[in-house]
Amino acid sequence: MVKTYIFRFLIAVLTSIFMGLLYMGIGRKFMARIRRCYAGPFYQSYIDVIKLFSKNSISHNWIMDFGVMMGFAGIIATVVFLPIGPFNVFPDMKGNIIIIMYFMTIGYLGMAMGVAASGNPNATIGIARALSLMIGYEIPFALSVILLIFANRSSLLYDMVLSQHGSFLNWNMFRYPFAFAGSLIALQGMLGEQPFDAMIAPAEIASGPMVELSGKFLGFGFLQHASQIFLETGIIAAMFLGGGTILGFFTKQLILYLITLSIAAVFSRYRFEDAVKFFWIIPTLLVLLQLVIFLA
Amino acid sequence: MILSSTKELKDKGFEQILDFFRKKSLWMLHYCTGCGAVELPPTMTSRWDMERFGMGPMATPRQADLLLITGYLSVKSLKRVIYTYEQMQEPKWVIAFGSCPINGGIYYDSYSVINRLALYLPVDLSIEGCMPRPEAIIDGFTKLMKAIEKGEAVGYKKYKENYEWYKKNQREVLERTTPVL
Amino acid sequence: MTEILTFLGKEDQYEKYELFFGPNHPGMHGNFSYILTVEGHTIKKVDPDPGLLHRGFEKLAERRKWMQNIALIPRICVPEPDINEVIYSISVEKLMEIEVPLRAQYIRTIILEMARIGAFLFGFGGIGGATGLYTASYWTIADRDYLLDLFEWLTGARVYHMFIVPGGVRRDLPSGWIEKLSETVDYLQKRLYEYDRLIYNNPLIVKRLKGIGKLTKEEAIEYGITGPNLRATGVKYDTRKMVPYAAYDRIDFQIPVQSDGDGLARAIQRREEFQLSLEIIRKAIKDLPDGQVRAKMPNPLKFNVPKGEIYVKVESARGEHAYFIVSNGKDKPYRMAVRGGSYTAGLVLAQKILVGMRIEDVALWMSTMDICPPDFDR
Amino acid sequence: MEQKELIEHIEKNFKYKKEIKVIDGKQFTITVEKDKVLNLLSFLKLIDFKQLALITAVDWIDEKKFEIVYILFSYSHIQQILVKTFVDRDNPQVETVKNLWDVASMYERDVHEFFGIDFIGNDDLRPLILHNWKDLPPLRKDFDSLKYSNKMFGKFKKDEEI
Repeated sequence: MVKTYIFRFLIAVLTSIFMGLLYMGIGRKFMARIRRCYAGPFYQSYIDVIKLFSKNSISHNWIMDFGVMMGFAGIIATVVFLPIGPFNVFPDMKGNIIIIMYFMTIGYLGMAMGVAASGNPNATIGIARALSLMIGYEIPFALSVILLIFANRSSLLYDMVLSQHGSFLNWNMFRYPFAFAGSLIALQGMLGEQPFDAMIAPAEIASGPMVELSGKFLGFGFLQHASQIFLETGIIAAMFLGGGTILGFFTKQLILYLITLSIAAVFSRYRFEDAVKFFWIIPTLLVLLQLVIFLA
Repeated sequence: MILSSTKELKDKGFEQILDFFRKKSLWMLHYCTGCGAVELPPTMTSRWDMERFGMGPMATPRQADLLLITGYLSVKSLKRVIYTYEQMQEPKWVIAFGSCPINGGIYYDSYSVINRLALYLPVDLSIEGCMPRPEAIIDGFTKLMKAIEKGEAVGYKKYKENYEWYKKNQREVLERTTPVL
Repeated sequence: MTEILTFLGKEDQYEKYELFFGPNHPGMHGNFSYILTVEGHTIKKVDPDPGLLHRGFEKLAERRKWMQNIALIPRICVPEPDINEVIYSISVEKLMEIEVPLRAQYIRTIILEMARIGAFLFGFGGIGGATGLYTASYWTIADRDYLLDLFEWLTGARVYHMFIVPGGVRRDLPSGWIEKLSETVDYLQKRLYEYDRLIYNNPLIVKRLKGIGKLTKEEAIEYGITGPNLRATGVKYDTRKMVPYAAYDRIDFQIPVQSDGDGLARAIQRREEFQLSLEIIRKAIKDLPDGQVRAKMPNPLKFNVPKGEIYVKVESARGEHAYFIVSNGKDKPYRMAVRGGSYTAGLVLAQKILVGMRIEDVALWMSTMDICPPDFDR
Repeated sequence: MEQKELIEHIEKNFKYKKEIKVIDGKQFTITVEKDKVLNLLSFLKLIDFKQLALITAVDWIDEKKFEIVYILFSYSHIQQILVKTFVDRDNPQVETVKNLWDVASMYERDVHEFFGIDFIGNDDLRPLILHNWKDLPPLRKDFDSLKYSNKMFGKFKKDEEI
């Protein structure tokens, strides 16, 4: 029994990393076409990760080791609760969205701990921005989660997916369009793409949290980002696009990711407090409006 | 621990496989040390698109594999470049642009520009031209990739082995206490 | 809330730290460094640390003959090298009292405006890079290459052309070049509307640029700010119009001005001047006269320049680029001092205006002011 | 004002000993004693020469003098004035003008570094551009750049290299 769970767990984690890196590669090609060039092959991200793990890396102290690992582990642990299409690591748990939301922050907190230990002011500023941005996008996201919990009378992602079965018009995307729009904006922030990339901002704080990460640490950062893309697009796909079969689920994720990127390609970055303000006004109001419509 | 260095991966065959991945994903440091840097944006962006080779600019020395000395180096820059080089993680490579890092180039008689970079840092490859055209830069990068694949680009090992010699040369320029003339 | 935090943080010394903005910082333009003392996100003190690009041009020029210097001086300013050649040539011509053929003057004008457009395109890309709109930098820098191709056709080099020499220009225009140039100008005009949509009408860029580094007319003049940055504050002065050189006195054009003097005004001013440069090229092509392209000059390796001194300035994309040249009648310049366009903006104004600004605006401020470190490092 | 009127105005209102020379239609030089520089510059600033474009120096080694040049520009007269003064080469000292223009402090720091000229009253003359400089200021005429470069950075010898 335990063995099966471990096996299923590994499958989920590896899928998330594999697919996340694939999305990144495809995303880079996609971005490049907007910028009128070609970029590398779609498997470039895999090469990058292997290279990063083959490099020497410097660790400032054990907290940095631990923090980076914890950041990665936090995201992995969240992936476990995500229903990947029909596949669930723990079939009985059915992806409680409250747990997912809670675990998702652990990734950031771990990263915060790790990079704060590196002692570089740029990293500290970067992680402070990341955490404040998180407060920003969590509000519209949490509100739309609450909306869906109300609507389905269940906090399980699995139930939410089930309720959208049948025609695609049953998808929450069409049932609750304003909430979907709000969540899409929140997704932009979760993925840290422009206009909400104030935490990375190379021209301001030299890539922020990653500034002191080298070799394997950066490799873990890369993997974390890959899993994060998989996880966050996955959550939205399950919440609003009706999950679906494995392939359908992956396609939906990719489409969500590409929408994010095409917005990112033509916008510059917000200052982080402007970004937080924006999150608290536009997407929050959108979701609230939906909530009012739903309750009325 | 998982995070220990690659030192235990002594196996030659394994190292060769890794070299394949390293050459396919060279990340350069986004640091313009001299005027050759003006040809880097065209190389990076749409027209020459160096990302096709898996290369990209990186924000900090910690993340980079490749240090580009784009043209001449003033003494003041040399100090920063050495710091930067030592912050980078192995394996790492240095590419020198143009004639200035070889013998001073047009600045051979300048009081502020070093004449030969190889005395202070191990240079893996020099690209000709003042300044090198984007084609030449990309050609240089592909040559470096070949050298990495063959295991010939070992400047960072040379630096470690002859650390004292390099440090002596660096100190002579940077920490002089008496007038030169 | 802020008041409470300020009160609590009043005695707190841990909050202050030093941030090395550059030299290898992705937001830094070129090789230059500000040592910022930062409190939280706000800058408290700025200490510029130039010299990383110092090559000692002023000394090297004294060691080379008048004609040899043509190879040296374009390297002072990398994004727009032709202005150096033209200042130097004008100085030598004025000291030697040489009359430059009209066709050469027009060709100089075209070259200067092309270089100016190239520098502006770099500048647009810089704004994109500083705000995270990388698409803008990809597009503008690729478009700049069309100009570089023309330069290559004309002079054989992409960046350092060494085309403008004392007495005129090095050679006449090759056949077909002018037609290609008009095509490129039309293309750039079309692209400019695209940039409008991407950059200047982009609400987020406008939001970011608005209010950054606001300057008044008086401050700008006091601090020696010149060029587009000065015109963005409302001073209607353009060296090309007021103290004309090359063929600018024969070409009719209007000087665009803005009034706000902040980052947005500077960016829009640059966009307007891009448009102006395209127009000047069009007019210059239309009026281009026939004739010689080079006045008769003595043997280039032997000629001496009569005693005298002169301060020549031209309008570059970053402001007034100027040389102060002293000749003692020998075959080498006795003294050549360079005044780069962004000298005062990068070294002096920065110390004043960056204080109180936030770290995320430093790179943006630098790209709206078009600060170019070789200007003050020389 | 046109150049001619301007020169007349300066002749009339600035009483100290001076020498005015016209270079071309848009610029002219005024040479004064070194202790009158500050007076002249503040006078010129009053008649709208608001921009201090550059402070630089020339080393006249044969006459054992440094020439200090202040380059001013007026946006209303469209005229460039080169204010010049000579100081003794053995004891090069001149009063600072940083109280008139903020930008002057940086120019003076620059000139101090490259010529070794002291600006009395400017307390911020830290090295600006050069790194760890121990020799003569480099822009003096008796400083040999090539000799310095060869000795400091070494002629390229192939066999020395590793």
